[in-house]
Amino acid sequence: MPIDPLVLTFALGVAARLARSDLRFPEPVYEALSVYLLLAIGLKGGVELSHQPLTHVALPALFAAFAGFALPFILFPVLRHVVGLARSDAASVAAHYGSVSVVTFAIATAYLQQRGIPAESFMPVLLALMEAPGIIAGVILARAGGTAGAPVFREVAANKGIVLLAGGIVIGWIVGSEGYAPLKPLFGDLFRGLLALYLLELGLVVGGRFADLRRAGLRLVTFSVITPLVMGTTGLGLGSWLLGLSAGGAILFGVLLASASYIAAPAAMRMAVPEANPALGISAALAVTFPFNVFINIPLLVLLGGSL
Amino acid sequence: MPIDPLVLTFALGVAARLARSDLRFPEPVYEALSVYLLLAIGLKGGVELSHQPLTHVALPALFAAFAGFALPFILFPVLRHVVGLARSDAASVAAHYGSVSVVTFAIATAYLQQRGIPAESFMPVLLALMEAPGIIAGVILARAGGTAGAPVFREVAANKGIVLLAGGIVIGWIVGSEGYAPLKPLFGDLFRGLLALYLLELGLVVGGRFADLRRAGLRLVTFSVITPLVMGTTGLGLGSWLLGLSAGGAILFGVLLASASYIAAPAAMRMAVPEANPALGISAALAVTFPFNVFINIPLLVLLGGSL
Amino acid sequence: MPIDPLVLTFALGVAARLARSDLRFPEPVYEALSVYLLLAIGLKGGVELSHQPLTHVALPALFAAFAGFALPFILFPVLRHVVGLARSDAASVAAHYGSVSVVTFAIATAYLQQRGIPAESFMPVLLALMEAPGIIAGVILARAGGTAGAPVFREVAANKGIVLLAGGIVIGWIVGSEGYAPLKPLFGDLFRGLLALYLLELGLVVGGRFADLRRAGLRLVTFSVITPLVMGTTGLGLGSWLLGLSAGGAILFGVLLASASYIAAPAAMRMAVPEANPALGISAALAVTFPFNVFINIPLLVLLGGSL
Amino acid sequence: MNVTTHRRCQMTIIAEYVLEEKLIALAATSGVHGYTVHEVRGGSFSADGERRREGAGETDRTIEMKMICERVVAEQVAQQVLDQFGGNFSVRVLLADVEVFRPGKY
Amino acid sequence: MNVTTHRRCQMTIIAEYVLEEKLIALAATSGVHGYTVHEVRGGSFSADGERRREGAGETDRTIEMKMICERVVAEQVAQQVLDQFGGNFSVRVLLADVEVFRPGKY
Amino acid sequence: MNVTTHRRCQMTIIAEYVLEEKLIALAATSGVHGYTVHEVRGGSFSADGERRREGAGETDRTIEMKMICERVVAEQVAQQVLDQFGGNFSVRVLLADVEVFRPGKY
Ligand SMILES: Nc1ncnc2c1ncn2[C@@H]1O[C@H](COP(=O)(O)O)[C@@H](O)[C@H]1O
Ligand SMILES: Nc1ncnc2c1ncn2[C@@H]1O[C@H](COP(=O)(O)O)[C@@H](O)[C@H]1O
Ligand SMILES: Nc1ncnc2c1ncn2[C@@H]1O[C@H](COP(=O)(O)O)[C@@H](O)[C@H]1O
Ligand code: NA
Ligand code: NA
Ligand code: NA
Repeated sequence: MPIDPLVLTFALGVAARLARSDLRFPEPVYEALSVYLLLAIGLKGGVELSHQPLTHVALPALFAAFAGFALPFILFPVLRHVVGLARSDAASVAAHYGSVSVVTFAIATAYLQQRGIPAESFMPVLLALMEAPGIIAGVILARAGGTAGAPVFREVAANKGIVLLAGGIVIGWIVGSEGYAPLKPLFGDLFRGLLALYLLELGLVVGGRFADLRRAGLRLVTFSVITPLVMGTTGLGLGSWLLGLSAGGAILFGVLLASASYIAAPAAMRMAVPEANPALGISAALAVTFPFNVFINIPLLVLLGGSL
Repeated sequence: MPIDPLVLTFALGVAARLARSDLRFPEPVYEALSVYLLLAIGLKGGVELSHQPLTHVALPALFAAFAGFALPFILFPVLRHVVGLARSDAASVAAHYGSVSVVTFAIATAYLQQRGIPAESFMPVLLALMEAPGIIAGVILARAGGTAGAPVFREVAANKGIVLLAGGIVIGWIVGSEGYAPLKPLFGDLFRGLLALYLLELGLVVGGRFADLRRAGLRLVTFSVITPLVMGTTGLGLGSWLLGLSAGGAILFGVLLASASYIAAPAAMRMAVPEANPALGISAALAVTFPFNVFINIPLLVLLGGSL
Repeated sequence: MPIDPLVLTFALGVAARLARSDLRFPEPVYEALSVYLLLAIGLKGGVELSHQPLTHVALPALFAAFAGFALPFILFPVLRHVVGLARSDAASVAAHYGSVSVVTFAIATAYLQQRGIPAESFMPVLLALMEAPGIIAGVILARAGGTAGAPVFREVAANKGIVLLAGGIVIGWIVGSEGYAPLKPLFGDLFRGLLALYLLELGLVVGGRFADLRRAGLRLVTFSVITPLVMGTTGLGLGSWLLGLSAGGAILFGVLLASASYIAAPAAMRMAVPEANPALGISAALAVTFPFNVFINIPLLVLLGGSL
Repeated sequence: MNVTTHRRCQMTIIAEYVLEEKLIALAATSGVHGYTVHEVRGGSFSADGERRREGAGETDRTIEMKMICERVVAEQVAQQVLDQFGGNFSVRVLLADVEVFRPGKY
Repeated sequence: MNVTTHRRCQMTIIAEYVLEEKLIALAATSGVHGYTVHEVRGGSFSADGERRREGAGETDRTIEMKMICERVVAEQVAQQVLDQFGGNFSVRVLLADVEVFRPGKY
Repeated sequence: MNVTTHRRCQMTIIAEYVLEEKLIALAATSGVHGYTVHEVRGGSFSADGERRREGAGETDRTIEMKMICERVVAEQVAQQVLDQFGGNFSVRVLLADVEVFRPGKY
């Protein structure tokens, strides 16, 4: 089984950072790459959606949004009582795991493509629908059902990730394959290469985050490994048996549940739950769960999914 | 008639900004994209020029430069006496409309391509020749024939837009199709996709400019709609009957006359006519005329041009 | 013989700068482009390496590293006694010429490709191996065999250029042609175009450096022309007769010896030999030797190489 | 040459990026007439080690905001900023004397 | 420890980007020996609402320039800057006391 | 309103980018509790012409670093910085008075 170059550029970034290399990737280009990735995923999903009746998506979409919302309520007591975090910290970390990681999804998609495993074309829609609910659940948990405040929900809905993913889906759906054709050289053909560049930079960031892990504590690190493991297989099972997804679709649904947000959730929780320590959620999601998913969990889910 | 994705990414940017999304496009990448677009348009124009005798271009080129120079003299009295601007403000706004918008031209070209309407290959040359004259005319108007000063003209000639467009044309003309081939994957194939990204960002900027319009006043806003309407059809007519251009060429000539500069002109007028209020020209050109051209005027000119 | 567009975009950049144009290329994008170029060269080299036994590379690799290390010891006395520089300045400049310029190598490769002259696929490995030795030799020369200090060597080894080139080679070698395929649209097809953009920016930088040359003095400028001339032909001869390289390989080896580092060496020498004047090395390498190689020396070496 | 300058207070706030809009809103309603911002990176050293804010990634950005105003306004805004945000956010406030030429603007 | 420092004046100019070259030229011919610049964004609030300069687009950029020099030089340059550009451009000038260690350089 | 502020010293270092890590290390071991950095460009004019650092390219970058600390600490760090780097590197050190609100942090 060939090793994916995406995994290797990520590893190169981590290694360069740990070796204290002067390699840096300029922040504005990193930001632009994340805009590109979100839009590209949205566009492609929208184009594929335009080929089929929307009704097919309804059930999985509803369930995905519900699952993202429910997840923090399951994880919160664990974080509170087993990991031993304060209420606000537990709520914040739970929100990170309730939401999703777009880049983890992209890597899993590339992984499936490389192995020729097809998946439902509407999976990016599920991705877009799973960004917000987990974050909103986290806010509710932090406020213990108190005045959650509409502005938070508005802010979450206008967050960059959702705007680009949902905007891309709508545009792709409107213009269809024909309208997408002139955009494909950028948003299609270059996707894997630019994802590799993005992962190089993400590796540099992650390499710099490892030091935070000591402060996070062993229990949180353990949580960050076990959660994706459990949620990945749960998602795989639910995707296959409950939602009737193909093997590829079920694998991707598992990856969505297993992944933790490291862009949208940290930004939203910082404002909505300022009393939470922001380093906990992002370190767990980025320095533990992300590499764990990339190196171990995705291959594992593909293996399990193959026997469905 | 399919909706162009370029129009939709622009609309997405505007919507995101109005919804107060945190979506931002990093300034350095935006700048780099504009360098790319200018160079790409120039190169492509130059390559096409290399296939034909230069004499064909002479008449349209001369006329285009003359039209760009003459336009502010026609618009100035309107801005002064009908819109009611001060002399320097009127001169500055007139310069914006005398000069051209490269991105509007690019969108119109993409629009024609999509509909399979051919145009003269030398149109980018006209574009390059129309950037400066309108600006110079504006400076002359502001100084009322006083000491216009050579440094201003030198600065205008060395402005980024002209350097890149003209430089690209010359390089394309020298290297021809064969030399261009290895550059085509970047400067040709990616053009539409990168233009879409640029328009997303431009939408964000324009969305933030709408607030300025209140200060600009209803009369200037009206001017910014009527001018492109009148100049577009005038250009279409002149292009077709006077210059003998094909339908596509005449449409593009109309678009050039109709478009207003929002990069070169503001920068030049700020230095050359500092007493003018810089917000007027840029708001009119960017927040009114640009979207008007994109959404209404270009489709209209294509419609009219079809009946030529 | 057609003129290469790469040479022309570089010339456009120089011209724009000398004409005091406001054309600027944003620094973060320039940096990102250099990350891209290094990684792309490494990847391609690695993929090609994966097709052949590594033993073929051993001898040229060893010799290249040795040559890079030896070169400063040959140039140092010239710089010290003929050019008349102080010890630390002479050591610093010698290090620049002992190391290599990745972009010069990339231009030469494109030049060969365009003319259909094949070269050994392992040449990027030699490039990667020649970055560091010259710099280390320069440090040793500056300290006159004193306590050279391990930290300097560690820093040089973790320098961005080496991390990306070597990392790219290793990744390319692991994933092979098949794994490289999805990355090729970015790292292969766009290479020439992005190199052209990079050269536009480099031209702007070089244009701004010409003023430094007056301070550098005529002798150093002369050195910066004669050294690449002598080293280029020497490298061509050694590559062909000693290493048994093909004409293309020998030309590239000549280019490697002839080129001077303007990224890795200046950064490393600034820290390792702070008493040296940093403007000397970089001005010589960037404002004289780089354009000399691009415009004159590479065509010359190709001409000579053709008669091998 | 003899120019007249007017004493004002320069308040510098170093804070997390997410506070930018809130700080501007607070200032605008407290009698400050303008602000200037730029992005910075930074760090602080404490007993339990070093903490850095490198600015990579959304949540790790830091801004430095400068407001020129009357001393009494600055003190009031500073107090409010620290009361509202000092507990849960990284935020530092500094005051310094400056002289301006056009006093009506501050 | 006992170090000697020397009093100088730090002039800060917040201005539109397009003025950068002109300000440098003016300073160079007025006895200032150096300058430091960085890009900022900013805004001001007035009776008729808020005005922001976000730095997006060429004409919307703002710079902050710092010059350390003798007080008398600073006052003179400040006056010239405001006379020449204060009318038509967004430009703010601030003075503050600083101490330097190598007085010959300023 | 009556707030209490505490006098501290603001040390500003304008230096070549390559010194950043070394300056941080020096400060961390000398009793400074934090620092803030941003990138700048700049230049200086001298008898033999103008020299600019535009920030294009690795070796041409300049940073401005700010450290708030006790006066005596600042003087000591400033002296060390100039002793260690003043000879071979472009480096400028400035001191100025500032007031802070939470003195325990500096
Ligand atoms: N002593 C100091 N001098 C200058 N800047 C500081 C100092 N301490 C903290 N900072 C800045 O304030 C930010 C927040 O620090 P903290 O509140 O310790 O998280 C840091 O990232 C620095 O940019
Ligand atoms: N009171 C203030 N404090 C700090 N910066 C200011 C202040 N007022 C204006 N500025 C800055 O000066 C720029 C120009 O302001 P204005 O002259 O009002 O257009 C603004 O964009 C801000 O960056
Ligand atoms: N008088 C000055 N005022 C403000 N900044 C200065 C001054 N002189 C030098 N600088 C800054 O210090 C840097 C190094 O100057 P130099 O030590 O002359 O190479 C310059 O690039 C400027 O950013
Ligand atoms: Na999840
Ligand atoms: Na026009
Ligand atoms: Na060399």
